[in-house]
Amino acid sequence: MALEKLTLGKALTAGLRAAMDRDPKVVLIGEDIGKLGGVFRITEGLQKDFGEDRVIDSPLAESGIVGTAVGMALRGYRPVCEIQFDGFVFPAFDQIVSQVAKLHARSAGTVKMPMVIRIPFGGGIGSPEHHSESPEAYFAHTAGLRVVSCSNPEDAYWMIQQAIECDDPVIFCEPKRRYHDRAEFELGGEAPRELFSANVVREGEDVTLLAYGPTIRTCLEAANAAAEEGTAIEVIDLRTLSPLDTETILASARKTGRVVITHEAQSFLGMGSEIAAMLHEELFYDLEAPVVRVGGANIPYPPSRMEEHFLPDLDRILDGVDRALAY
Amino acid sequence: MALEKLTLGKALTAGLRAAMDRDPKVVLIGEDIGKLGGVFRITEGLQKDFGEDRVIDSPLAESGIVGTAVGMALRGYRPVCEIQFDGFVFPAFDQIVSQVAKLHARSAGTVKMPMVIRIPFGGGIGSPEHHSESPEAYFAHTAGLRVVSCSNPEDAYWMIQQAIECDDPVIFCEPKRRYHDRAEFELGGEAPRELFSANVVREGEDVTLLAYGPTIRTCLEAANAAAEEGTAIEVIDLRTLSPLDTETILASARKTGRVVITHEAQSFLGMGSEIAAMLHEELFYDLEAPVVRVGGANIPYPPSRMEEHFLPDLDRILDGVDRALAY
Amino acid sequence: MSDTDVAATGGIPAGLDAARPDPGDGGPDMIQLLTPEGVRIPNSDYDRYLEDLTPDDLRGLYRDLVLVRRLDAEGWSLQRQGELGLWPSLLGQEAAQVGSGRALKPQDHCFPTYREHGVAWCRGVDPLSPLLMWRGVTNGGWDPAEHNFHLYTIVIGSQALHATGYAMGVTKDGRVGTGDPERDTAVIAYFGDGASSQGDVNEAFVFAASYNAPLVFFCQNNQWAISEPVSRQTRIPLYQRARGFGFPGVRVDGNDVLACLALTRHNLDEARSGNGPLFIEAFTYRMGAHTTADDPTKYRFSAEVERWKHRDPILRYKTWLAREGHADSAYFEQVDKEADEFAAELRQRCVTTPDPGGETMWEHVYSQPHPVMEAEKAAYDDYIASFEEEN
Amino acid sequence: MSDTDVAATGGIPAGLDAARPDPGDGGPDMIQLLTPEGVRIPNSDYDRYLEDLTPDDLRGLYRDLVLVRRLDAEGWSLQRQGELGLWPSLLGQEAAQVGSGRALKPQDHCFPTYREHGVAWCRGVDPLSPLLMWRGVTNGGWDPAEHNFHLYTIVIGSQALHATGYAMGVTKDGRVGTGDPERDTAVIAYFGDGASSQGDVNEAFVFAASYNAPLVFFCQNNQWAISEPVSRQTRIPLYQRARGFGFPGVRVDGNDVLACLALTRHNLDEARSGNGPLFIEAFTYRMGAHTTADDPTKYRFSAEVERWKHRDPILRYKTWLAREGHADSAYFEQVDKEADEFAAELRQRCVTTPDPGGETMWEHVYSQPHPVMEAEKAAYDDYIASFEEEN
Ligand SMILES: Cc1ncc(C[n+]2csc(CCOP(=O)(O)OP(=O)(O)O)c2C)c(N)n1
Ligand SMILES: Cc1ncc(C[n+]2csc(CCOP(=O)(O)OP(=O)(O)O)c2C)c(N)n1
Ligand SMILES: [Mg+2]
Ligand SMILES: [Mg+2]
Repeated sequence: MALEKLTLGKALTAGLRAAMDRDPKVVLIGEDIGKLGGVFRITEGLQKDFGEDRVIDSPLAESGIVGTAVGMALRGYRPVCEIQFDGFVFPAFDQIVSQVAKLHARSAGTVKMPMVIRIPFGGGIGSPEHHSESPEAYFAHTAGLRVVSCSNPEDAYWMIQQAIECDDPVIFCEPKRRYHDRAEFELGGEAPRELFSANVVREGEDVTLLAYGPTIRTCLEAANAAAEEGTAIEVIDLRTLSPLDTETILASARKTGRVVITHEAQSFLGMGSEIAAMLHEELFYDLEAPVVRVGGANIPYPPSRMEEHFLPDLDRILDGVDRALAY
Repeated sequence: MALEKLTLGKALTAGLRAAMDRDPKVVLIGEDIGKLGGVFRITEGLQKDFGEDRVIDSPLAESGIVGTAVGMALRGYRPVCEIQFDGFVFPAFDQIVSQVAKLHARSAGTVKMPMVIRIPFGGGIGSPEHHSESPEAYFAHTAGLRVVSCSNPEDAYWMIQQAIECDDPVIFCEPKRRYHDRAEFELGGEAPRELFSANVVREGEDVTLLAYGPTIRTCLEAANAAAEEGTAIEVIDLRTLSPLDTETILASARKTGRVVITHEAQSFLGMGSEIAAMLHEELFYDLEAPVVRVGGANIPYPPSRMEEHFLPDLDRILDGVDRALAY
Repeated sequence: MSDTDVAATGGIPAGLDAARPDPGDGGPDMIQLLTPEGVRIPNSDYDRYLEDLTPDDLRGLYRDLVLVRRLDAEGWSLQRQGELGLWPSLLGQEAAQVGSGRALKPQDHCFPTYREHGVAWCRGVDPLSPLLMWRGVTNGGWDPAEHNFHLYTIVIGSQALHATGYAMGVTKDGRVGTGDPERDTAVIAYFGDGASSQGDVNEAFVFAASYNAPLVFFCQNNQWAISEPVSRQTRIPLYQRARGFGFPGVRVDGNDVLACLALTRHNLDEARSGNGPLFIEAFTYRMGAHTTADDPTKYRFSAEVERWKHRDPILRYKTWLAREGHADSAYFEQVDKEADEFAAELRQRCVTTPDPGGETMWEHVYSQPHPVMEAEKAAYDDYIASFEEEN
Repeated sequence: MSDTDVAATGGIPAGLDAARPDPGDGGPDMIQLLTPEGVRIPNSDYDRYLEDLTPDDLRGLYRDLVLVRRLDAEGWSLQRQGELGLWPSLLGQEAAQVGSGRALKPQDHCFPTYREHGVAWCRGVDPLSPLLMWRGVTNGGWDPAEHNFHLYTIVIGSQALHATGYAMGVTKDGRVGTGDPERDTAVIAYFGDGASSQGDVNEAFVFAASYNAPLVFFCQNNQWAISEPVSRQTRIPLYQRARGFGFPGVRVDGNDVLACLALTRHNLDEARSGNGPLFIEAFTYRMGAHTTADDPTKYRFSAEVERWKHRDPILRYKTWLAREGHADSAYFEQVDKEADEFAAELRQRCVTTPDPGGETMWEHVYSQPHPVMEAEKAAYDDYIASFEEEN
């Protein structure tokens, strides 16, 4: 077992490679994932090593990608679909919500859908329209799907393998603006934790800060900044959005009594709504302050020269923390 | 102005007819809406009277319906799309979230999207899969759209006209199992209320019961039943899901201190989550009990012989009321 | 058919003032081996696909047609009696379904729409299964792997992509073009004329062509998509759609069981050999309403239906069988009797199937544990228990 | 092109071990009026669409080609200097865009992809507009009605349906087939070879055919969809796709501005007369990377690019103009000078455009009041004000 220093992107590549090495039924399909290695190079080198049969460049049609992946899954394969950018998952939405999510139930359990749909998501990279969206709530609202998001290289490496091993369909949201974040960790061995579990990435007593994917790094920065002012923020990386790891969330909220949740997705009916509603229900007498939601603005993702105003940043997260503490 | 007794379905027909009479730019498009009058007969007689140019039978393709409607809107028309059943809106999802919702913003306000997408939604009519779904939360989460739902014939008659008059795109959710509900009201004259406003349909002091569309009738039945046991339920028909009429909701919640919200959609990230989160935030010290959510089960809509267990019914709503009162 | 023709054939319902498009007789391109009058037309290209059929086989096809029609009638009347929620009838499409269904080898895989009760029958699927689905007991619920017959798909066109992906998997498995007839595998995707307009179906054409999928697209053009005539979906004969995507398309008389069998066999052979995809348009007619919920008098002429009655798929085959001496009236009577018993038993099994309990709703949503859903299930159980306590 | 040919023409980057499909020379079906060498090929069908062109007009086309190429180069270098977020280059596609763009009448409406800067130019759209979009100042932001040029559409294929619906509206307005050339209106929908695989594009074919929409589908087959060769999207020449939907398709040399102009004029005339829809495949080549974010050395041979250099759209036209005596070197120099000035001014206007303020984010999401959004905007204003208070 080698200690390696990898970017989040390369950790995903390593995870995909490990899964493909282990199980010949794992196949990848998506636009430009072959020679090019995908527009983010996550599949770089994989077609060369595993062949065009297992790393499939698809025609330019997302419903086709997911729909044929359903068929491959029915034939015993474990397809991993790459959606090129978040905003391009919508042509496949019908196949995802009406087929991928429902086939196991429709078949009374005889058909499994071990499929992973990888979606580079979120903004902050100066991209044009449709390249910076956060569609996770659509999927989390859809019964039959599982939705996860990784925030760091080690999780990326493990979670993609665990998602591929899962017999249920997993929407795998990759924080594209963190693809180049680098960290040292061990390749191989045992996964440090279950796929469908949250992770307390920093302990603290004063406020619980919930996030996932791209905003985790910002949250850790916020916790550092707050620590200097004497506030101990507990940062939880949700990792799994459906199912939510309510136990971990509740334990922390019970401890701190104050919760802030942040994500880039529009806040109206975003993940924060569900978590706030759940905490309000479960901890009605225990919360010291209302759950603060720091989300993307409730507008279509703006042109990139405005995105800094749209996205939750260090200041807005700290402002949220202040509001939670002010009660 | 004639006092008429109409079913909800026929009230929609009358509203569509009035809108078409008033504005020659109003066109209808959808599957089987011509000679057949739609599978629910909502457009019955309209093609005969307004011609095939204004009541357009479309090829069998929902993305095509909405996508061409976008083009017609760009040419100055006011298209009203009929989606045959809730579960068939998903092939059009991409056009709705990436085009319909965003064109006004994309064009910096030069392009308007005065489009209505009518969706018969909800279950309880013994239908097969995909014919009983409640997709409203997907749309309410989408910035740029407006989402409304009518619950009675008079509202149906007015709201469809107001939605057509609105310069923004409106997702119009029709409670299909209430199409045959009948009520007396005046055709013509002035709309009794704004489209984007909630309506207190029954006043009460003990608990606020929020709902929309098909569950309103059940809520009124629940309020009757509760009244017999001495509980005064205030029933609010939300009518507009995006934007929410927060003022009306807050005023009632302030008064009663206890809120129950019910809908058929899966509760995880359903409208109830957003409303509970909002109430929790706004009325942290004022609520006597956590907001109770009585939603559809978090599973794909089940086979119809199980749907009674899935759907919020009188008993489950009253159970929710009891839970709110128990605090 | 011009306006005057329509008038001449009579029966224009009130409100039907525009001429409906003429479904026609399929035109000169349509391959027919058996005329509506039961006359066998020799065909040098396709006759060889029927050569191995023994008289037993030929009688078997007849039995299939009759049982399948009876199954369908049973579904219809069960719905009328409130035992099913809905029933999509295959009346008129028996030959297309039996001909294509019987062309399949055991290893071939089928992707049906919601109307392929006849194909399901040929695959050996218990006919109770579709009945229970339309009864609302299940949303399908059979195991597609058991008879290589996928679940019904209701969202129009989705299954065309599933079939394509499945066929791509067959290729990956090395089950194409090996020359071993027991090993080489084809896939068949059913869909309707209306479905041809859906993006998914056309994407399936693109993917299938791009990967040479061992796939036969089998389109039952029954002339109608609920109330919309096929002319709303296409200007040209549907089988010609395939040529825009670079693979062969052919029109076959969908009411001619022999032609359907021969053509499908041929096309499946091609697919198994690696010459896929291919497209078959079975030119047929939906004799009944779209489903039990439909009222076709609103949009189509009874004259059209009358005309198609003369092209009945069973009648012509029966005439031919009898004329050729492959079957006699004793045989036909025996099949009718079998059909009666079959229907009675099916009805009995259907109406005695109990409703599933609410507590089973949560089963099979996920194959691995899901705590949020389990908590909900637990709350439901408590809630139900609270009533029992009350009583 | 076989493996050996590739080797012979050299330049196989490491890792490119499989033969890339040969984009070829367009084949015998391709209509060409001007060879790569600048030789005019008479064409009895299409020459009449060029008859009215004065020498001024002919020089104008050259100027368009040059200015459009310069505009594109400016976009590229602005991106390289960090002034734009991204730039999709039209290099190599100038003739397809200018030829088709100049074929349009003022009343005709255009639906571009994200790469039609050349068509935008022909329509009179301020070239700053696309630059600001790729700069991230807007998501488009121009008024489509002003020049009958719709906003760029990034989601592949969506605009094909918009164009179809718009064209259906034109028909409703009675602007088709009246015979009045100033009144009859056509619509043109641009899309790429990759886009031809999208469901939406194929649904657009279905709808447009079903309603006889006055629409020309203009597909710039530049051989690549990012890293994927057109052979991944289709087995047969793309223009043949149309025949599967029952309308005419034609392949034109997309690097021949005269052919593009003539063919598009003809097809638009047909559309305006009520003979739509129609399909044009402009056979061209993406000379540069897909966008500034792309690295084509990963997936294609430089030999292929070299080969296409000999088919350059500007060079051949310049050669012909000079040979015919329509323009001389003074003219060419003058256009170059104009291009320099044009580019400098454009650059200046681009880099001096300030970033929009965050408070403008909420504008134009809805056209009518939206209280929930307004409350959010108010909270944002307060939040910003709180910083100002702190300072
Ligand atoms: C995506 C979608 N849209 C609409 C429907 C409703 N619907 C059910 S069947 C049908 C017509 C199908 O026509 P066709 O494809 O010709 O098949 P047929 O019913 O004639 O066998 C429609 C519109 C659906 N099931 N799915
Ligand atoms: C629905 C969708 N999927 C993926 C993309 C990402 N993408 C942008 S351009 C492109 C290739 C387009 O190829 P083509 O249609 O040939 O046009 P070209 O870029 O060559 O002009 C892709 C895959 C997108 N914009 N939209
Ligand atoms: Mg049909
Ligand atoms: Mg291209």
